[in-house]
Amino acid sequence: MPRKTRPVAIVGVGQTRHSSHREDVNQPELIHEAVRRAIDDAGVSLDDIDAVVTGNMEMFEGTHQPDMWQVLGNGAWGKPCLRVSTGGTTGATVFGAADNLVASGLHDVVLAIGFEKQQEGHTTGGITAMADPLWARHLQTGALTGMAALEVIDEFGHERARRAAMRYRVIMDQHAAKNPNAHRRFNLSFDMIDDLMQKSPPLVGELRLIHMCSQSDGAGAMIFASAERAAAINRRPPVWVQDHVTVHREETLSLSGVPTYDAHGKLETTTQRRAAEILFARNGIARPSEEIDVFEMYDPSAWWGLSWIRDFLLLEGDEHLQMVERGDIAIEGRFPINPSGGVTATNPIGATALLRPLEAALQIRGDAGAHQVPRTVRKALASGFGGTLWTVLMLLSKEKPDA
Amino acid sequence: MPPKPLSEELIHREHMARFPQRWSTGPVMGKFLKALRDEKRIMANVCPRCGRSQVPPREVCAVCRVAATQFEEVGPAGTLRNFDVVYYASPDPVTGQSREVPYATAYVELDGAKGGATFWHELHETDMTKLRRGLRVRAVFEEDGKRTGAITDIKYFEIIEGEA
Amino acid sequence: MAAESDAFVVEGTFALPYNYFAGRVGSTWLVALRDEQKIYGVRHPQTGKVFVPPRQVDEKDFTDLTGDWVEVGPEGRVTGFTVIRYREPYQPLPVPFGLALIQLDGADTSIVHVVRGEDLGQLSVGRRVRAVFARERKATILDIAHFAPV
Amino acid sequence: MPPRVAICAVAQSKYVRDRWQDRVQGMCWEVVQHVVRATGVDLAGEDVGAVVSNSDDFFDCRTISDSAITDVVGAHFKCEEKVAQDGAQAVYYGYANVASGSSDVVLVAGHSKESQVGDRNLITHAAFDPFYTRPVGLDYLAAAALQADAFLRRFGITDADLARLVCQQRAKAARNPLANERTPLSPADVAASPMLADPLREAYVYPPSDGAVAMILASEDRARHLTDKPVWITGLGSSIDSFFLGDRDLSESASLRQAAGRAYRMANIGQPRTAFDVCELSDPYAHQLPLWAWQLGLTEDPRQWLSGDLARFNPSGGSLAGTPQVVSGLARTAEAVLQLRNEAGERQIPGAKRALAHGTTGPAGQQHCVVVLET
Repeated sequence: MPRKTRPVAIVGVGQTRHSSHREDVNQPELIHEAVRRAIDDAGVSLDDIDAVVTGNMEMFEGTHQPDMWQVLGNGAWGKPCLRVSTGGTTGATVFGAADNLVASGLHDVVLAIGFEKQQEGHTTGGITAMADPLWARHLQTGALTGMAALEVIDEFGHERARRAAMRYRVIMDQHAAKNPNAHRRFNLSFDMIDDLMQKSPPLVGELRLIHMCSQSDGAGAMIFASAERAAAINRRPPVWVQDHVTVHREETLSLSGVPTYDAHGKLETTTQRRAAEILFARNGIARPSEEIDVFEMYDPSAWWGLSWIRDFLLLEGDEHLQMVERGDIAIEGRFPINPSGGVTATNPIGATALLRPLEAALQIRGDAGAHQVPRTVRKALASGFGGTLWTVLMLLSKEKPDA
Repeated sequence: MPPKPLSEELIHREHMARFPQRWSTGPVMGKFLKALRDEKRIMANVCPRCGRSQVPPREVCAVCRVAATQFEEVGPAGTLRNFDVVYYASPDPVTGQSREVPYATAYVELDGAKGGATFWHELHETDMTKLRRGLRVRAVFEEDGKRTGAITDIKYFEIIEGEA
Repeated sequence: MAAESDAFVVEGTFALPYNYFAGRVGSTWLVALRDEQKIYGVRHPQTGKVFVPPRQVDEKDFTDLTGDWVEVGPEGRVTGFTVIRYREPYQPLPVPFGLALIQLDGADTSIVHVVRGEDLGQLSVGRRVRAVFARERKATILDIAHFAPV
Repeated sequence: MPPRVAICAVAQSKYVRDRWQDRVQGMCWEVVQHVVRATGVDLAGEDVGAVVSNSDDFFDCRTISDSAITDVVGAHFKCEEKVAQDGAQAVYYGYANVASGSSDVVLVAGHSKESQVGDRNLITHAAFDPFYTRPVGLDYLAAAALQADAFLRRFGITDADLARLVCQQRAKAARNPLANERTPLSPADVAASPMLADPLREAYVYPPSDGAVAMILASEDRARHLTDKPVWITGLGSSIDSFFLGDRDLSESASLRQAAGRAYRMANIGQPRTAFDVCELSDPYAHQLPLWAWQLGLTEDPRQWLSGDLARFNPSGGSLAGTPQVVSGLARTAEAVLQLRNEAGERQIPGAKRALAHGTTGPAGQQHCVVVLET
C-alpha cells in the first residue's frame, strides 16, 4: 500500500470544450471556464477552495510566471497558489501536488488546474526549446520523431506495425466522436486504414500527421478534498486517489533504439514500465489488464500509444499489438483505452496530463456520457508523458483506500 | 442606455519574443567543443563507476550520480542506430526562423563509445531511401579556420559507402 | 579532467513567434479605444464597483462583469507614479518618461499608463490628467498615446 | 497526523553576477553534492523519495528547465517535480511531499543564472499581459518603483532613510562570504547611484545574480538519522494578490498579511513582533524590507522600525545583496537554517531558536510565502 497521511478524494471536475482556436478568450478567461465548471460540478463555492495548484508550459504562450496574470480567472486570489511545471507531465504533476497538499493536512480542499493555449505560440518551436542550446537545439523538432515508429516496424514488420498503429488511431478517433469536448473528430473508419497509411502527410519518417497529437486550446480543473470535506460536499460520488508514481529520466533524449545500461550493467527499462512496476507492486495489482477497468493514457502519437500499451500493462512480445488488432482497447472492449479519444484527439499540453485522471474520474463516477465504458469502473489508470520520455502514472479507485 | 454589445471583431497581436543569450559551456562541454574546434576530435567522458560514455559529455553520470571526469576520444566513424527524416518545417528557437525541409538527424553509436551511448547530429544524404539502422557513417568537420567551438564544427554525418 | 580553463561563453539568441488574443471582452475595450476614442470600465452588478481594465469576472467572487459597460474618463487623477530613466527596447516612449497609476473619473481601480507633456519633476499624486488619443489607432492600449496634465 | 518535517542540511553556491565558468548543471551539482555529503544520503539508492526542483523556463530560456538538471539532482528514474515560482514555494511543496507520506526524504534544489539573458527586465516584462500592461512598458523594476513610491509617500520615508538602510544592509552582506555584493557603501555612494525609476536608485535594486541552493527535507524519523541539528518547519503560509497594479493598494500587501497569518496560526505564534530571533526576508528592492517587516507584523510602524535595531533582519544582507529572483526564498530559508544551526559564521545571531523566512513572486510582491523555522 502507498503510505499516505490521510485519504484524498476527487469531488469535482471541469473542462473546456477543446479546440484549435479560442480567439474569443484570453488566458485567464479560458482557465476560468474549466474552474467554473469544476466548482459547479462539486457544488461548492469559491470560498470553499483552500488552495490552488496550477500548471502550464509558459514558452507556449510566452508569458513569464503566468500564474500572476491567471489569478484574474483561476480562483486563487487570496489563497495559496502553487505553480508546478514539468513539460508534458505538468497536468499529472499538478494532480500529484494537489493530492500531496491535501494528504499533508496543509489544506482540506485544493483546486488543481492544467491549461494551455497552443494557438498563441508555436507548439513545435516551444518544445524544441527544451533541447540544450549548445548541442541539440538545432536538431530537435519538438516532440515529432519517427523513431518510435521505426522501432515497432523493425520488431513486427512494416505492414503489421503500420496497420496496427493506424488501427489504434482510428479507434481513438471513434472514441473522440463520442466525446463532445474532444478537439479533433475526423469520423475515421477501419476501411480508411489503407488510404491513411498511404496519404496522410509524413511529418517525420513514418510518423504521419494523422498519427500525431493535436495542438489544442483548453483547460481542465479538478477539486481534491479530505475525506471529511468530501463527505460534506458529496454532490457527486467521490473518486479516490489511490496512488501516483513519477519516473523521470536523464537529460538526453535517448530515442536511439540502443539499449542503455544502469550502474549494475542491467538493461534499462522504460519509464513507462518502471512506473507500472512500482505502482502495481505497491497496490497489489498482479494482473493489471484484468484488475483495471479503464486506462486514460497520454498518447502523444499513435505509435507511442501503441508501443506503450506493452510497457504500461507489463506485457511481452506482441500482446499489445494483438489487443489493438482484436479491438480490446475500444470502449466496449476488454480493456478500454482512452474512451475520451485521448491525446491524438485533444492536446492542450499543460492540461493534457490532468485531463487523463479527470476523464478517469468521470468513468468511475459513471458520468462520462456517450463515451462511458459499459461496465462498473472500480479502478482506473491514467498516465502523463513529458520531458525526456518521463512518466507519471496515476491510479484512481471507486472505493476509499484503506487507511 | 442599452447594454454595450461585446465586440464581434476579435483583436490579436503578433509578437516575436527575442532574448539575447550568454550560454556558458562549463568545463566539461567546453573541453568537448574546444576539441572539435582545435583538434577535430570528438571527446566523450566516461563514468568512473559504470564505465559508460557520454557524448557530448555531461557533468555527471545520471545513472551513478557521480562526476564523470575521464575523457576518451570516440569516432569519428560510427554506426547509425536510429534516425529521423523530418518533413515538417518548424521554427528554430535559435533564430525564430523556419527550417528548410526535408532533413535527417541521426543517432550514431560512435566507435569506442561504451554502454550504448549515441551521439545526435545531422545526417547529410540526398537519397533518404538509403537510410537504415546499422549503416556505417562518419563525421564531416568544418574546414580549418571556420570552426568556432560549436557543435556545428561537425557539419554533418555522412554514409560511408561500401561498409555494412 | 576538465578544468575551468576549458569553459567559455557562447553568445546566442532565444527567439520564438507568438500571436496573442485579447478575447471578446478585451476586444470590446480595445475596439472602443480605436473606433469611439472612449474608455470603458465594467461595473459589478452587486457592489457597483467599476473595474478598468475590463475583465470577464470579479476574481474575488466570480461574478460576471461583462453585462454593464460604463464609460470612464477621459480625465482622471494620478494615484501613484514613477519616472522611468532606464532604457529598454519595449518601452513606448524615449526615457525619461512618466509611468503613472491613473484613476479615471468613474472608475474604482487605476490603470498604468504613460504621462508626458510637462516637467516630470512636477508629476504628483492628485494631479488631474487627460487621455490623449493617437491619431492613428490600432486597437491597442497605446491608442491612448499618453496622458497629459489638464 | 502528518509527521513533523525537518530541514536536515542546506547548501548555497556563492552568489555572483556572472557564473560564466559553469552551466546551470555544474552550479546545481555543487550544492547537491554538499547536502548529500552532509546527510550521508545515497543519491543513487532509494533514500531520496522525491526531488522538488525550483527554476524558471524564462530565466533559463529553456522549455522544461528542470529537464536540464535531472541528472545532477539524481532524478534519473526517480520522481522530480518543479516548482516554477519563488523558492519559498518549493519549501512549501517539499514540506507537503513529506507530510503527505509520499516521501520520507526530499531533495529541494533551485537554480537561476540571471547572467544568461543579461538584462532580466526583458524577462519580467514578459510577465505582463499582452494587451493592458505590456504595451506601456511595465517590468518588475517599474512595478517595484510604483510600489516604492506608494509606500514611501504613505509613511514619509525619505531617500536618505533608504540610503541609510542600504548601507546598513551592505555592511551585513560584507560579513557574508556567499553574498554577491559585499563592497561597503556610504551614504555618499548611494547619493551618487543613478536613479533608475523614481524613487529607486541602482543601489536600491538587487544586482543581477547567479546561484543555486539545495536542501534536504525529511520526516522526523528519518531526520534523526540524517543530522544532529534538525531545523523544524513549524509554520507555512502563502497567498496571492491581484495582478493589475491598479487593483491593489501598493503601499501595503494584503497577500503578505494573509500568508503571514496562515503561517503564524500553524506555528501557534500570537506575537510575531517578538517571536523571531532571525528574519530573512526577500527584499530585492530596498523599500521592501520595511514594507514586508510591517506587513508581517514584525513592526507597527515601518518608519520607526528603520531607526531601530535591525540586527536580526536579514543578517545575510538579504536578497538586496544579490540572490537570483527565482531562488530568493530558498536562499532566505537556507540562511535562516544556518542561523538556527549556529553555522552562520560572522553573521551569526547568537542563540537563535526561531526564524522566519520569506519569499515573493510576481510584480511588486503579488504573491508571498512565509516559512517559520524552529530548532
